[in-house]
Amino acid sequence: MYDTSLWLGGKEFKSRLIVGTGKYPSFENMREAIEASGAEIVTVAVRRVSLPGQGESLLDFVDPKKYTLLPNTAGCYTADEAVRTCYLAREAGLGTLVKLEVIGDSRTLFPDVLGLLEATRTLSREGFTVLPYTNDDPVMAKKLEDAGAAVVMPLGAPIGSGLGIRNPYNIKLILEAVTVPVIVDAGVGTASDAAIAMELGCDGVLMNTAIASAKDPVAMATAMRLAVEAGRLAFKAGRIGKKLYATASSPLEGVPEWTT
Amino acid sequence: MYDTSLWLGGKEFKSRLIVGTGKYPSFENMREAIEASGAEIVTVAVRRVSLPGQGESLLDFVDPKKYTLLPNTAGCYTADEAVRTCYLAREAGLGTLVKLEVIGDSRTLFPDVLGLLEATRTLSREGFTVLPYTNDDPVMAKKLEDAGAAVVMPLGAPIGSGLGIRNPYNIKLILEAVTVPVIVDAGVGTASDAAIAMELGCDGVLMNTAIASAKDPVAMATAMRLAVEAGRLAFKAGRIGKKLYATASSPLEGVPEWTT
Amino acid sequence: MYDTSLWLGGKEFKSRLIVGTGKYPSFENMREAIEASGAEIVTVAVRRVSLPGQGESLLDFVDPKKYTLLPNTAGCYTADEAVRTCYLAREAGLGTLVKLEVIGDSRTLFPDVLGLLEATRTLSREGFTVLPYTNDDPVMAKKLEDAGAAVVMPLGAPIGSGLGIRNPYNIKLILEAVTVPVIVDAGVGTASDAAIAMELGCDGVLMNTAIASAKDPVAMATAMRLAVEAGRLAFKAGRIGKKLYATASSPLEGVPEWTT
Amino acid sequence: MYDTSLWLGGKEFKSRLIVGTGKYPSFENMREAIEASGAEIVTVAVRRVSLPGQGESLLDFVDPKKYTLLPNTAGCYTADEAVRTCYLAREAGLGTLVKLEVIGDSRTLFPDVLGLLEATRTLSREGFTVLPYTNDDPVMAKKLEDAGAAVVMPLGAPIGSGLGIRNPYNIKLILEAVTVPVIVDAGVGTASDAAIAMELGCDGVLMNTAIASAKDPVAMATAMRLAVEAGRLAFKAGRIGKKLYATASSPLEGVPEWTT
Amino acid sequence: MTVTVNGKPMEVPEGFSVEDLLARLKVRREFTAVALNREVTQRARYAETRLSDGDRIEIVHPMGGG
Amino acid sequence: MTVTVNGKPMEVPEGFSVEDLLARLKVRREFTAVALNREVTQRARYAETRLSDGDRIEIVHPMGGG
Amino acid sequence: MTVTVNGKPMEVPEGFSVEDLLARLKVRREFTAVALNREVTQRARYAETRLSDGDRIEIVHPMGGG
Amino acid sequence: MTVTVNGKPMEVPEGFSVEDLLARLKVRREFTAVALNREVTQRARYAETRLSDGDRIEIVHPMGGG
Repeated sequence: MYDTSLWLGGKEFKSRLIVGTGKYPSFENMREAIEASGAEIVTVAVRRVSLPGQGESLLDFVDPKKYTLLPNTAGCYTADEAVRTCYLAREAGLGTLVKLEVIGDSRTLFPDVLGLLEATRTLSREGFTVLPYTNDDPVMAKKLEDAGAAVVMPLGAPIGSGLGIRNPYNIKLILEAVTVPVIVDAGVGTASDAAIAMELGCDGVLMNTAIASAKDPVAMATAMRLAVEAGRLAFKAGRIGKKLYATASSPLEGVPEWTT
Repeated sequence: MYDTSLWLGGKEFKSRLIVGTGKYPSFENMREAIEASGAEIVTVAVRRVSLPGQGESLLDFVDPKKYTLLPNTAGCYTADEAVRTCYLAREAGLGTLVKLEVIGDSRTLFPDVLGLLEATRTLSREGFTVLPYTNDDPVMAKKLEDAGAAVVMPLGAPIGSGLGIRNPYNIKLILEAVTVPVIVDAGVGTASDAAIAMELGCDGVLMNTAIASAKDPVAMATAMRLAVEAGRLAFKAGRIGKKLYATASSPLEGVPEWTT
Repeated sequence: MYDTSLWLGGKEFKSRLIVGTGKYPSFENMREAIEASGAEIVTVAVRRVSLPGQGESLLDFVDPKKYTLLPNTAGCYTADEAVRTCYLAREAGLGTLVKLEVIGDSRTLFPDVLGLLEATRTLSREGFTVLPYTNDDPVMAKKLEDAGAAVVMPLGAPIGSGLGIRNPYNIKLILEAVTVPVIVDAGVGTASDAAIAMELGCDGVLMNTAIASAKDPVAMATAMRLAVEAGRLAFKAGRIGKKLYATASSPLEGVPEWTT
Repeated sequence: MYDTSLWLGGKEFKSRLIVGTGKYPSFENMREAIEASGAEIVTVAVRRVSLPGQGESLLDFVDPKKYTLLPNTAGCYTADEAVRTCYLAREAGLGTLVKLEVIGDSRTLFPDVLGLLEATRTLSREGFTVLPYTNDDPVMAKKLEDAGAAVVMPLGAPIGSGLGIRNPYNIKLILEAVTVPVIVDAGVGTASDAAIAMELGCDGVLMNTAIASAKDPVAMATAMRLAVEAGRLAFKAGRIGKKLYATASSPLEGVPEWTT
Repeated sequence: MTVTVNGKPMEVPEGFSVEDLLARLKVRREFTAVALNREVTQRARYAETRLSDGDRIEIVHPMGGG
Repeated sequence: MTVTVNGKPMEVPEGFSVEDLLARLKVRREFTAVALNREVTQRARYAETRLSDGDRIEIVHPMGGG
Repeated sequence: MTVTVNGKPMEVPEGFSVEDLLARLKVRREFTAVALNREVTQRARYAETRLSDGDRIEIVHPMGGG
Repeated sequence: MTVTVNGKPMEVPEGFSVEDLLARLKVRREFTAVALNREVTQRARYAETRLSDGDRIEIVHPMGGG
């Protein structure tokens, strides 16, 4: 009905929902949930292998031929750590599309935008397609675009908080401030939150906890797939305005009269 | 994945979205939008035929064999008018499933709950399956159930206002107050509003203006279908709680160290 | 600066804050809090004396010469009970200004608007000045005015819930629907809630739990007095409009230039 | 009742409201409004004198002996401009207490936090008491404190927008992240907005447009004074919790029985 | 004699029936209903129901509404 | 004979009046009202109002409430 | 020679000082500050600070702002 | 000699290579990367890259994260 493709790093994606791989009750449940979400891009963390090696691996359940992997730099508190983590990810064969996180504080997990900006500059110079997780400040979003970010990913609310989009006004201002796609990352709690993000005009939504920690991750993943499509379509369809007063939906004319 | 059927008047409906037939740019556009919405129940007004007769009729575009018609009593300001309108609808072959409106004020189109209660009592005694459009007062909802209403349909916001669900708290209280299904009627403006209604635990959503007056009614109808399914699934799936602070979605353990 | 008097039953009141007398840690604390609130009207319940009699009485702490008493009909579930309770209050010398409650449900303490309407009619015919506690339905508010209510008192949220004004839109519609004063009764949780009620254009606010159950009732009573005045003045002063974008408050002209 | 003093640059201020001097209908009206606001600190811009000189000056209406002046750096888009503007202000005899603005974008007037951080470091090293106007990012707030800011001043919403505090959650996180006072700067539209800022636990509120552009600036200034006090007291008084259900404020015992 | 049909006066001959009226007005019968002086007229009775002077007739059908 | 006062049964002699009742129960008169079998009793009538077996009396006064 | 004062070009004689400039322009001294080519000029130095051709002078004072 | 692998000390013989290390630890090669003293080691260089006493080796792979 409408083009709903998202272009990232020269690749086309039919789905505008990006999902994570953390915190699921089981790998099997994760596999089903990701399937149900319709996501084509899947975030992964880069962590030390447990030694001695062998044992189940995440990628036995997320087929890299089927999904585009999006390694993140979660847990990095400096630009240097984040950049080196991306180098590792590339060498590990996870590609050059990276979700860049430079965390500023362990309590809120808000980004350290200074380190983020620096790492974005370095990595995009190095040929990475950088998706930085940032705050909802439109000026910072523009700086990230100027530093080479392929996308800006403002938080809707703190990671894992489920508070939804706390400040839609700022998301709107970001959408007007940058030309690259805007993906809301973090904060989504339920389906309507994802729909709202898309209705604002965002290009996509990234989430992990909302699905993985729901009572039924597979059902929630389906809900999120539907909600992102619904929100996108509603945005394209052009919603009605808001009015304080009512307007009848049935004709005022032609009402039968029952004179007594 | 979950039973998503809605039972009304002993009939099963797979869709939980009920749509109106008013205010569309054209009958053809209406037909397509209703199709896209996936709705099985369609509201119609009962009005004087234009004389001399003939000419296009609504039902040339809404096949009564395919859709369950839900005649409304829009425009009625007394129980008597509403009851007689239902009698006319039944005689016209529109069935006995009725959307009961007794309007109290033309500015807000809020119901006159006294007349509504009286008409509900009369009509259910007469064998109608009554779906009353009411305010969001849980005590009134219970009275309507006691008076024989098959469903209660609290408004989310004034008819056609597009303000969404102004007071989710009251909708929750209504859901706890009655045992019959609860359908949010009026107020929905965009897809996320419909999702929110379902996430609250409502059994369905009824809307007209949000679809018919959108820039692209067919696209919005599709969005609403998806949003209602998304909201229902999210409700069933059990959303995560809301927290002020963040919780990491990637493991805190195993982060590589880059000692300098 | 502006007339801030409230007229009830032909009497002028400088304060627009009405407070209750229930749930205070002590009579002494209550006395101080009421003093601090600046309220001139004070609600009281009508209850059985404990037998044998004597012992401290509420009115040893609330001087009826200083305060206008407003007996309520809390706990009444029918118009008959409420009406008889008002007769008792009048005979007890508590006057004919009454806060009329006809409760519909013990869980939500929402009014039974049918009983409320009947009792309002009866009592106003009997010469009482009736202040009915009602829901936030503008049509019902108008019916109460027509039935002789001297004021309408919509709830902001359930009694004692502290949720604030859940649906400011409905309060606005009520303000447009009736000509009698509108006093928000129930739901206020903190000072800003009271300010918001007044900014909407309400004529007053009635509260009990927000003050009596605060950690420091006397301080909260003071806060409420200030908040009601602030909200009233802000309403009269004419607030600025809301804009998505910024407007500088400092001149754009005359900024020194630091050419390098 | 409670200590309500604010300490800035080793000076004690009884008022927690800081007001601007821009956009008033007249100097005379400004003088009255500032008087009514009870503010002790007043922001001023630093601009080119109109030549040839003479003519009315702002400070003929704001007595520097009575008010503490707070020169701002509005209109500065780089740290360098902002720093030099503060030097000029100091040399002009306006003191060393400065409201530091480094603007990042003329549409939103959001800060450029990188320049802001740099200027904060420079100016505090130079002995200025720096009050930086920043976004509502808790990580950035902490960086500003570490850079020597005497206070952090997050925006509630864009300057002059009147949208109130768009994201109270972030303000809470900032209050937990820093030890210096937190003053909400920008975004306040009406009295309740100011009360909400104080109820969150902020140490003060700074505003200009909300007062100067109100229909009646003097009345609004009074409202703001009351609202800031109300909000501060309510914060100290300890508000009641929020509940979905009702709790009666009148005793459930002792209701007379009217057996028929 | 004169009757009022959907609010408009109309001249009809003595003994004119509801059936005659619908025919003359070319009203589609499907999903249409008739009320005569506040009471619904059953379809089966259209032919035998004769109109009298001053009668008020309402002829309705479904229209777009919500 | 037995009357019910504020929900509790009480033995009172024949011809006992509302006045006698209030006196025995040491009820403060100020801001107090009495209902006898659903009807309010005027203060002026306390003395002349005699109780009968089975009467239900409510004695009320203001208490803290909101 | 030509200097720029608050963005506008102005002819001044050789050896003209900041003090001379302020005097000629009748600038109120109170709460006023001067910058010469990006550097703030101390009040004490107004008299001894001579202008040169092409100098840029900023003369500022407080104005209404927030 | 002693090297640190993923934060834990480990004894390895002189001339031990990254390749030898991965082999001994039975590390799955697929989607795995190695950093030696802060620098990423290319897969192609595992065999020729010899470890020295005190070296810090990080061996990483993808894990569940968001």
